[in-house]
Amino acid sequence: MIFHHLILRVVTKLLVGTIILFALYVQFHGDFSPGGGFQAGVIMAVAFILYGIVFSLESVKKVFPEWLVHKILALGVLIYACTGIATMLLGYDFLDYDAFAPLHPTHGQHWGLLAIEFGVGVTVTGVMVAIYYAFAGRPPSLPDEDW
Amino acid sequence: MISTIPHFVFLIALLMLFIAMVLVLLRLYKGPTLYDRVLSTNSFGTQTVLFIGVLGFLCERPDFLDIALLYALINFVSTIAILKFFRYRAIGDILIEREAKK
Amino acid sequence: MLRSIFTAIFLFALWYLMSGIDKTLTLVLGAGSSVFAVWIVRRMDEASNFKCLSVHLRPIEFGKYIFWVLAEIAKSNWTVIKIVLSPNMDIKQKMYEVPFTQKSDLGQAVFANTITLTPGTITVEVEADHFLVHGLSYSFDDHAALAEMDRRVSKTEGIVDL
Amino acid sequence: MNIFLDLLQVIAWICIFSGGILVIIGALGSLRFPDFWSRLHAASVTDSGGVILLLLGMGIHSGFNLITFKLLLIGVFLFITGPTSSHAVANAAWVSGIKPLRNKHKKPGIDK
Repeated sequence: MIFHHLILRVVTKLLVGTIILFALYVQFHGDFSPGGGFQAGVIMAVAFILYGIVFSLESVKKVFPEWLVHKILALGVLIYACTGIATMLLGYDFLDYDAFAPLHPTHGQHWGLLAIEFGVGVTVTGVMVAIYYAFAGRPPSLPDEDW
Repeated sequence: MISTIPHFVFLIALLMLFIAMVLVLLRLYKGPTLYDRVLSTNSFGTQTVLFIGVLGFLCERPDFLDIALLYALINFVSTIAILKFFRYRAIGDILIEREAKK
Repeated sequence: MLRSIFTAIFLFALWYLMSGIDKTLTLVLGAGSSVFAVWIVRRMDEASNFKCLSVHLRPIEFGKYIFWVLAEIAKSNWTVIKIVLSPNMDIKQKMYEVPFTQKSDLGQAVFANTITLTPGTITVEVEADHFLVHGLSYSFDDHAALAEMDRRVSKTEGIVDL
Repeated sequence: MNIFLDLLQVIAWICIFSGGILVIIGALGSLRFPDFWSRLHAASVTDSGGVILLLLGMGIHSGFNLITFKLLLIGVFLFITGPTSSHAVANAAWVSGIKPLRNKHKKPGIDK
């Protein structure tokens, strides 16, 4: 049954790695070019969604299990909050990034933004994949091989 | 003098892409079948990618190319997703008819 | 294993060419990202029933093939443009079967995508040993042209096996 | 040297201009053609010729640097995904039973 959707499957296999790399590129270049956590999370989720659409929902659930999605969703918020609390523990205001490098405020801003954006990206990935699972997990009216 | 010509050329290219987008939208409005509409949505997306690229050159902000790449990606995935979704819906309708016969 | 290393190097080169920033932090993040991407791709390969994509391509032959395809695209674009602009559009549509001789999945996908990329012909369905192709202005020469393309794609398949 | 650079610029403008014309022709074809299967071919003019010429023109205009590489990346990406999505549309239409028009003088419509 491979040949029915051969082109889609080969192209997906070729593209998925590049899409994940592009997501991480947008994630970590938020301060040089347009982008940041929100876009990066959506692109990362798109890689999994494309894989789930072209292959089956079970195989994407093997790659990115459902319990992990819910854990990751909370982990992002935790990273965000912990960054803020870390700045407070260092004696500054909540989310005052100067705390990370008091001598070089620019560097401090850079590190703080990187951490915050990472938290946002992780949460958005989790939310998008969770929405996809919730929609696609309804009982199918057709086996996945027949479409 | 010569530095204003690129500006002009990019402006004309934007205008052409805009006309093409309007023509494709007309097909999207008229298209008799669902697949005509999906096709015109897809080529509208390709034209939007080119539009964003040219706009980035016109504004002298090549960062727009990242957004163009992102748009091309989303366009591809959404086309595949729409096709799969409508395939399911058609089957769902048949199931509903079967249940109605019972 | 060799395949994973090559993929990681390729992805890191892509990262560097996209960002163009030489700072240590960015390069370290890039290396980490490419390793992460390779890890996810390997997991995906293991999870699906369609196993690893085998890559059999000769780079130099493939480069020559790309230039040949660009010339073909120019020619067939001209044909389709003439049909679009002529007042009575002279369309002779036909569905016909095109046999393929490629052995790997990637080669077949390259051939099918090249058929679709040249305006005037579109791959509609992939069967076990042939493609179903829809032609816009069908003439008997199309079979010979597509057989030529098939021969050239088969030539790009080769010994490089990752 | 200077004349050579100016010549390159002129080539870039010609490429962008003709790429725009090709995109318009593709859109016009998808508006004029009688049925779904012929419209697929008109859309593929935009996907191949228009994309090549516009990206080539922009690449020559920017000179050789990282922007050119990004344009090349967009070109390769569109070259992989464009044919794939039009194949997917054609395949879905074929499976759902839309057949090509046999006679070109027939009214356009769906043969079920």
